[in-house]
Amino acid sequence: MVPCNKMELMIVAASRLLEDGKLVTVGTGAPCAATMLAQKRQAPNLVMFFEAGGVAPLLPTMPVSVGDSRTYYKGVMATSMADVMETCQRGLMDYAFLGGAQIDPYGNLNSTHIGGDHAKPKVRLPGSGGACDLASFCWKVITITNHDRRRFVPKLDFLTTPGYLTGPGAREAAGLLPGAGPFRVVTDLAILGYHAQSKRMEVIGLRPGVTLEQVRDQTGFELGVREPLGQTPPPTAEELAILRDQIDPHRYLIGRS
Amino acid sequence: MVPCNKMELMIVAASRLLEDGKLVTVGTGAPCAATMLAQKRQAPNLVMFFEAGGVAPLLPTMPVSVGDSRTYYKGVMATSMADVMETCQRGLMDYAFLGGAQIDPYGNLNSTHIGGDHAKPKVRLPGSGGACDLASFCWKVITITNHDRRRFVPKLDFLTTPGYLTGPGAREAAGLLPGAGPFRVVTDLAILGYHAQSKRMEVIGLRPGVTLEQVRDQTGFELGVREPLGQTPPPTAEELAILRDQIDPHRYLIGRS
Amino acid sequence: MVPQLFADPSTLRAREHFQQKDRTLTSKVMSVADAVRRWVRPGDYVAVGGFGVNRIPTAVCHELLRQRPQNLAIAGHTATHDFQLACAGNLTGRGRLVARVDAAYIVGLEARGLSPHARRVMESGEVEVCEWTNYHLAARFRAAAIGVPFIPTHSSLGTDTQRRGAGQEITCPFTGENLLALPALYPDVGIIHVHEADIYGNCRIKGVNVADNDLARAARRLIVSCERLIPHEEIRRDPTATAIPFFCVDAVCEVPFGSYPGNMAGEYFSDEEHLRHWLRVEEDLEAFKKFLDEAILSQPDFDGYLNYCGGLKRLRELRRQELLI
Amino acid sequence: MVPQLFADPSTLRAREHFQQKDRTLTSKVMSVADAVRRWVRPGDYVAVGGFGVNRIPTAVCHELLRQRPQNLAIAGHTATHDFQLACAGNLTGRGRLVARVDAAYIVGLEARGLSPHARRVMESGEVEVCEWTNYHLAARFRAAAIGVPFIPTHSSLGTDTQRRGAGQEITCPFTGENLLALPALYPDVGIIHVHEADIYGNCRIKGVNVADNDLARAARRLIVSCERLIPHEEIRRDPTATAIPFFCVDAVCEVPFGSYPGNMAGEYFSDEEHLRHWLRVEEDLEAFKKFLDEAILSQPDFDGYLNYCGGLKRLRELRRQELLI
Repeated sequence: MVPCNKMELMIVAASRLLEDGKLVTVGTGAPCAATMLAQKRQAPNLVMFFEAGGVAPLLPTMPVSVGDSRTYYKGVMATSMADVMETCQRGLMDYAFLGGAQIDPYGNLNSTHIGGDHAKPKVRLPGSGGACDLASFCWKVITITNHDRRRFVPKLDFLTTPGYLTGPGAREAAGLLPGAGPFRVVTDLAILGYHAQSKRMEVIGLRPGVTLEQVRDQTGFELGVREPLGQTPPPTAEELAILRDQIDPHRYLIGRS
Repeated sequence: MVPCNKMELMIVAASRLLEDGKLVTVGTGAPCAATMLAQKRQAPNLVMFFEAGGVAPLLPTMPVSVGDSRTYYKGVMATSMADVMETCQRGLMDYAFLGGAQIDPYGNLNSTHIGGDHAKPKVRLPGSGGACDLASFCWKVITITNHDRRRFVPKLDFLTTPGYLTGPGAREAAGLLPGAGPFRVVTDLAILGYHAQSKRMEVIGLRPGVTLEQVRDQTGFELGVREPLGQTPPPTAEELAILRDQIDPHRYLIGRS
Repeated sequence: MVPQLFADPSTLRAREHFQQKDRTLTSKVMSVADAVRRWVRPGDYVAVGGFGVNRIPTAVCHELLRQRPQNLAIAGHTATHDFQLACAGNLTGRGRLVARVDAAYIVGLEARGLSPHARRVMESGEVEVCEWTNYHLAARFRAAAIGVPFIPTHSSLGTDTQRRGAGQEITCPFTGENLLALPALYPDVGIIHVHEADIYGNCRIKGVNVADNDLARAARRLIVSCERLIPHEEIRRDPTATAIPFFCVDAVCEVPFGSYPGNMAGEYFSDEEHLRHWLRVEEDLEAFKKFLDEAILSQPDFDGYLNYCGGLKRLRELRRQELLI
Repeated sequence: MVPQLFADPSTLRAREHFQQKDRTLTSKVMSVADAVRRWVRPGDYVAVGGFGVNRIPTAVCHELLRQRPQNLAIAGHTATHDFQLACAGNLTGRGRLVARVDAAYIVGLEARGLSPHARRVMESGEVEVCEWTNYHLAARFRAAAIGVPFIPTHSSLGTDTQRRGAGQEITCPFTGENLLALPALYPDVGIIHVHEADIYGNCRIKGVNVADNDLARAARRLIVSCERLIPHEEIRRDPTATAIPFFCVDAVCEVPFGSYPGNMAGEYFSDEEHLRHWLRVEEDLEAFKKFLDEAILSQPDFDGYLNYCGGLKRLRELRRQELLI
């Protein structure tokens, strides 16, 4: 196994989830790197969108903002945010990458506030941005996050962005569009999915050297397991080489870990 | 009085209705000519729109279609139909010119069918086009038409485009936006407006040499009069010269009359 | 008769379709004949872009006449010569091309007059009609492009256009205003003509867009004809100029003068003489059938029609007219 | 507390305003100071264009800080440095610039981190908050631009974002689908930065438009700053390129580098170093007040700020970064 850090591990794992010929809305950082890596390997026809309006750029460097000029550098279209979001709403967007300060057992995300109340929060966070829209519209939502109990909580301080809400049937009951929603959570400890019936988060693969107990220790709620639970294959030398040499040569992102 | 034909008479009369610094949506033919004439006289800052998306062209010739390339020749914007219609809907459009095969006492227009029934009409006409939208949205709707009993009817075969519908309060009751609607009817015999209370069509000016009786003869419904009823001043030599020399030098339009 | 919807406004079912739609960057270049054969089916709801005779996909409309899929529904949005062409598929001896029409503007050619044959078809009772306005249909395409089942408007309340349409009155939950809800219109097939496209279907349009940006996004399948193919690299040179992205597009057909006898901004003006000829020849049904056969049906492709109409000489004249030379 | 609307979604009242709005082709060129003095009033609802730090009207935001009209409502749409600038008008000794915010994205600067001072303001309880999403606010501008009191969406149902927002659930009259009605948002003042404008306010934007086409149409009053004025004739040379027409615009301010420290596509990249400095200096309120005074408040105009930040030398570097040289 080639030595690598947590960020590299997560980027590579996320990149493997992306199929060719699909559309994906990304943010800056790990989601963008994962998509670039997928494009250079199994998914040359994977099309990258940015919510500000950039479509299918040939990224010269990693963007610093979802709306900066890199996000449509040699793109096929530079359009409006509404056009991108509406492409998602009418069912064309296969993947979206979303994050948050907290995630609960149903994949709901909080990026609005921590502690206090809404009018006078302890920590005010940015709010939904486009996350709540993308989670409402896109077929498969992927979250990349460090794995710890502060993030993996039984109950969110604020449900900014819908996962499966309160469980089976809840999205549909609320009026959200069927078939869309949470798909995977990629962490430094494991890859997680959602149980087909209960819609609760469950472990589907462990990082090499990580035990199920360690994962459960870092998770603030009960965590099921999809059997047979295996290890996720570690990043290959080729994947790491592309990531390090071509995608993030200045280590802006992978140097953070 | 300089000799002129009916078409010239109507174009000049219509052009005088248009104030400077306003926006107007026009069709081809007389409305377009009237607007061009107004721009060359009292209203140099009158801005012409075409419903297909042309805004403020410097017309090199009279357009043959509301969507042809003349309608945005050296224009300030070539946009979408929705953008033009929505500019009207949110209240920016001062004038619209609309016609129809039939007009009733409340300024409602029919351009859908004559005779028969809707499923199997005697004469199928184009339908609303953008007329029903413009009459719903624009502050002052002007109709230019020949004056005869086939056109000025007590009851339309089909109410395509709203005037005052069934009379006072009817637009508001239906949900149409207040303050918009019929303004003037310019014919070869007279200029007509609408009574402030009853909302019925009334004569407000007669062509030189035309009597009120003649107008009533050619109108299929009772027609009031706004006192004092005067004659509309005939086209001036200047107006006719601009129309004939600059606006329609090939007499495509004014040659028809 | 209660007016009815000719197309399903449900977001849910539109999404099921769009989820399956191919979205790879692969060449979609094919002939007009292949595009129609592959993407148009009997009973389809078809929407044609452009406005009046301007930037209409004439070549593809001709191919519909030749292949004549039966019982189409048509979006009669700003339709003039394109609607004439659709109606030429009815009462001319090979069944019924048009079975239903959402009528906003049909049978007329603006100031040129009414089409005798389109009237003949529409007055025969063999076509079911639902009334709308030009903006209604533009807004219905928009709702579909947005991915919602309706969009509200203040237009047409209290008219027969509303009563013979299939909108629904609703009350604004914020203001109490009465509004007309316009149902999303997802055509089975959209057909548009553009100035430039690459082989994947990324398109540029010059001049007024009319409703084509929304129509292209709303259509379940989309056939694009273009004046010229351009290199993919040229699209990437100026992404701001792209009006329609490749993932909306199913077929790209290069057809120079593909909007003739219509007007293509910056390329050629409309052939008013030929359009007058159409209106005249339509008056007599037998003469019209003969004309259709000679001018269109017996021609192998659109080039044949262009030659029939005067060929490059005539096209050069129309180009000069367009450029005011 | 029941979430409330900070702006009136009524079409009727918007129309009363737009009917009166000046729509003559007259020069609207003025200084940023004059534009803010003339068009922004205490208590106004203000919406700022661009996305993140990209193509934001920094110069006009600075002028809001200098003149500091009190108790504004702010559309927190994709807001990053622009929201930092707005919050710099609170808790810094000259009253309260921001009283209410429609929050879709606030207090963050994307991957750069959270703004200590924006957090300070938002955590103080002195700003009333209503929650939305980025698309919600884009769609609310769109509804206003369309001239309808709401637009429906399938987004956010069942979330706290919805519960702490002010949308209303409605049922689709065609499909029975449950939807969230988003109320039209007509800002009292829109502020956007564009690449090119003529003296009347006809504007061109390169690259992503974000929500600015709709915002410009929705705004009751609109202040445009531009990188450069261009001749009116240049606008008329290519009407397809016009994104915003003159009749939406009330002030045109020529401000080269007017989006600094933001990124202006094709012109200059964002000054990441300076943005990091902002985040650092905000940590200590007194230091931040001193910085604001030196960098912005004591400067006569935006050129002063540019010089404070390194002047043309620094701008040339950012231009090279943007052009990948």
